[in-house]
Amino acid sequence: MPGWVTDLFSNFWVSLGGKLLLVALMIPLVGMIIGFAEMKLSAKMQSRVGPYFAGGRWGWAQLIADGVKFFQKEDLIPADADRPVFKTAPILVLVGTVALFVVIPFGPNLIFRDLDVGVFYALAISSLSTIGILMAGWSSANKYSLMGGLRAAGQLIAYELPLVLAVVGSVILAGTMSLQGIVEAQIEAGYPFVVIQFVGFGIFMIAALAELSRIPFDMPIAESELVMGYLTEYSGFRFLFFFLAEFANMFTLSAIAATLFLGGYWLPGVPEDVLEFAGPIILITKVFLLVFAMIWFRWTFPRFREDQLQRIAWVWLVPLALLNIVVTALLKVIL
Amino acid sequence: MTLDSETIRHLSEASVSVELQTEDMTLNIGPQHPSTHGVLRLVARVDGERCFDVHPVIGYMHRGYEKLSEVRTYPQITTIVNRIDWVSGYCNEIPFIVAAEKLMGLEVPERAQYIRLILTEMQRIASHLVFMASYPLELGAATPLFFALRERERVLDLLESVTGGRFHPNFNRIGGVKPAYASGSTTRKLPQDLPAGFLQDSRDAMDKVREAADELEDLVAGNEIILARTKGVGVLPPEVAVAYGVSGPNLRASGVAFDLRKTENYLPYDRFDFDVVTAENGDCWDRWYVRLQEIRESVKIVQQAIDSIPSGDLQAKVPKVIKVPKGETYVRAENPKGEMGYYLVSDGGQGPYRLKIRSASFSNISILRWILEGILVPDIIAVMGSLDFVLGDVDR
Amino acid sequence: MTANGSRRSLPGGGMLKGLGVTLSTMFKTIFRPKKYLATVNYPKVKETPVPRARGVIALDQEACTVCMLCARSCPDWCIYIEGHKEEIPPAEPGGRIKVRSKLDRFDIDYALCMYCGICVEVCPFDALFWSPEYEYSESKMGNMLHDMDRLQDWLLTVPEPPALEK
Amino acid sequence: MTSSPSDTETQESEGQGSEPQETEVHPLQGFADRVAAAVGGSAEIQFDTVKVIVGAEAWVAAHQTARDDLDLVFFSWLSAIDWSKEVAAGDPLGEEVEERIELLSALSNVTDGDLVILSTTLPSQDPTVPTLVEVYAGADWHEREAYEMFGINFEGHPNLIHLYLPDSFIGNPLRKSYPLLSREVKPWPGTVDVEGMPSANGSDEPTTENPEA
Repeated sequence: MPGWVTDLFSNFWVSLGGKLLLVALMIPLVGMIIGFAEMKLSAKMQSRVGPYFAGGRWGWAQLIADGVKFFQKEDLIPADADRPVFKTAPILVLVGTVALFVVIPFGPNLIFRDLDVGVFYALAISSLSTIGILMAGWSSANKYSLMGGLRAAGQLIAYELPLVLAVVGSVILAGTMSLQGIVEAQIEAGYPFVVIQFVGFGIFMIAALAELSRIPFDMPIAESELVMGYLTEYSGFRFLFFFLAEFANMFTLSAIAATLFLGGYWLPGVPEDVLEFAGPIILITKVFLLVFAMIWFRWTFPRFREDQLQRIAWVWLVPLALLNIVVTALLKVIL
Repeated sequence: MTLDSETIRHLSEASVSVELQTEDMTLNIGPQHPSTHGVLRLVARVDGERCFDVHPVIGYMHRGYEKLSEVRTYPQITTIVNRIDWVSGYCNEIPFIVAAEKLMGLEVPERAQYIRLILTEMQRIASHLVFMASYPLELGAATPLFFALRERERVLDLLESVTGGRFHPNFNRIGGVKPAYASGSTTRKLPQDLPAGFLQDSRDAMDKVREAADELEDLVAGNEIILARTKGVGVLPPEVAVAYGVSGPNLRASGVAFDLRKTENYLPYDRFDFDVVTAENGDCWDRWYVRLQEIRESVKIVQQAIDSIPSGDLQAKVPKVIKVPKGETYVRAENPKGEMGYYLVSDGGQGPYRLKIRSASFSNISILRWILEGILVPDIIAVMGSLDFVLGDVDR
Repeated sequence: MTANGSRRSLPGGGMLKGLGVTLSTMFKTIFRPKKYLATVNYPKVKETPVPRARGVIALDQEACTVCMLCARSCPDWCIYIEGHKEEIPPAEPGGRIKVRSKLDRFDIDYALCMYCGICVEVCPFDALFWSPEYEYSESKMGNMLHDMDRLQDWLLTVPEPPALEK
Repeated sequence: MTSSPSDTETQESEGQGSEPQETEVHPLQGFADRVAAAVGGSAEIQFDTVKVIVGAEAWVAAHQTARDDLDLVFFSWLSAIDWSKEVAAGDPLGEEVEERIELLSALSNVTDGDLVILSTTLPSQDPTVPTLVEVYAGADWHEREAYEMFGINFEGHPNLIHLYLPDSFIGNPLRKSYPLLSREVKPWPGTVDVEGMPSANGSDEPTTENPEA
């Protein structure tokens, strides 16, 4: 690294600006890549071709075209909508997603801010988007979005608990809440925590699916019942915020799952110094594996009714997570 | 104010005894809604997710067929009649044509009857495949839609190769079947028959449809989430079904083995062996499963019909301007949606004096008010989807 | 699996089978598209319609004797015909002057037409034919009214009657 | 006209269409007589369709016995025919017929699919008949349709409002006296006439008058 660059970055404000710029660039990029992957993979799963014409041979520019389309769409706000709430709802949802990027360790020292309460911060921030969704549901002055918003509130809060409890297992094993610390604990323990924490990993993935309200936990945006749930009245770039937030959220939650359970930017055989450069690539492949699983689930399963959904959360996931914590704690004490 | 133990106890009891005052919201599952199969409007009184009573409003698609048919000639009616239940276009024409032929005392040649039977069963497969596509979509699974529609393309291509049309074949004439060629001096002498290779293509298509049925069964039938969403939902007891006149797969799913193909003689069904599929408890899952089995039965019928199709000409001797002698008759047939019948009153003119069209979906959804009492909103969509109705059939 | 397919061996069995189906379809479509890909990319790759497909009605003006049968029997009243009578000079001098009716206007309004084929069937002079052509959509509905010459051009696309089953 | 059961009891196959003047007994004759006797009406068989004519006052009772004693539990449909001389749309009747509304209802059993059509005659000025909703729950919508299309008043019907037509619609469309409005707006394209069809092929001359006027 040339000299003037390091002391340029050492100045706090410039590095903050750079990091913000980087995150602001990553969100649309990641959202588009995952969105495009979903379109193409779902098409293949249904023996179709998928987007083909945008951008020449195999339609890579489809999502850029979508983005432009959404931007030039008329930004409609329903007449008797609650205007301020209607306008800030998408921003809140996007902030909930962007804030998650801060704690994800892409490499040994490639992290925006290594908080020592990393995990706690991540889960708290991700529940911010729940408020955004509820605001969207309430403010659209449309019966269907109101029902969608209330369903989202019930679902996201019900699945917040298993999400948090599932994480406690690997926090006990690592002994620290900072994500960087958890990855180092896995490096030094020699195996990714999923080997012991497979129950926690399963619960975390199911709860993550519910947080994203993706099929099979699709009640808030149940296309066949509530037209588009809380998104019914949104159009133009506000819908784009929700659209990107969903895909970016898929990335961040999978990144956190990979960091907590699959050993983040580390692979068992990789030596220390190579991690400096190979780290982000390893993490991104793990994330794409998890994202592929989410896409795969989405195009195979129908959706639960919300009373079944709540029963799964309260009757199955929460007790299972508690049991997992007890067992991990016992193992930690005995070993 | 500090909460002493007295008020706390009172509050806890109060919250138990006080019934939460919520007035219910009238939700318009309106004429324009993703899963009402057309322009049906349900005015539902909903408290939270539970809906108290549902008042279906129909008539948005009423085209007045019965009045139209009083000013049409018989060939013109066969072309508008297949637009009643547009998902199974070909099957709508059969009872009307058989009724007219019965009044005229016409003997339809064997080959024409076999071709009619093959095309009816193919149309039944296509109609059930549309159900196989749209019902899982209502429950949220998008992939079965593409599997079912991909197979339906095969069947529709076969239909188009014979009749020229995919949805509205217009291949039936009074007295037999005939492709739409001009009747001038040269084209009249052209021999008219099935296109070359049709029988072989149908055999291959039927094998592929059978494979697709198994694939759909793997993808949808065993899926625990679908079982959770459909088992025991929207149970229709046989006596209520029969009182409302529900017919077809919905009735057979409630355990009543009543199939018009076995009792009526509008087409030579008695020459083929197929069994009437029934199920026990008449819930959404059984209605789905009865239709899947019926696809397999239809495949069996088509294969038997193809192997034993006689040769011969396609149409009986019919005058150019058709006048049906005076008389009244009611002919009913097993449409993919249920019993479709025509009460034809003719007065010897070029068109009928009165034509009563009994369509299956009209009675099938007259039970909506009874069956949708007090269930959750997502179940309304699941139950309505399982009845498999088409709004053209309801509103005529 | 039981008669109505409820219970499986293990509780998640049904879902795993479903996942298996989607995954295998994905690999089949990616690696053997010719066999499993169901859709084509329309403007570049076009599927040819079957010869008997009823795409558009073609008119042979010479054969038409303006007998108005098609216009009368059309359920949608979407055929508008006008013609006049014309004397044709006899072939050799002194022969009889033949009176023949000529078409002035023969429009089919495809916005109204329901492709039922009654006009083609009822024409006693082989003037109307079906052609499987389907790419004539218009931006304005007014252009759906095809006039005489356009119907004449469709005549070139009318296929030979297909070979028949034995 | 009741087809008198002649003495020769030859059983012919169910499927064979038969004219009423056949000497053999129609296979459905037994069924028709049984229904007529139970319901107290006269049976007639026309082109394989059993029709039992019942008095208007015994309408509900007939359905009650049909459902309970004769196991005709399947309520297929209910509709009406407006027999009248002057006809606003479509070709008029051949010979004289007395002005009346014939109410029809089709019932069948779910075992071997025998179907009977009960029919009764009502005056064409404000026809009224008691409702069948207590006997067959399915009659609810059919009666509403007959009410709005023919103007038949069904006493005791839970909510006798329009089914298909908007509430503000006046008139009963399926009555013969109701004209088809769309026909007045657009002239029939067949009226432009150049020359009569040369009757070369011998089949009757296609009349220049509109077969659908």
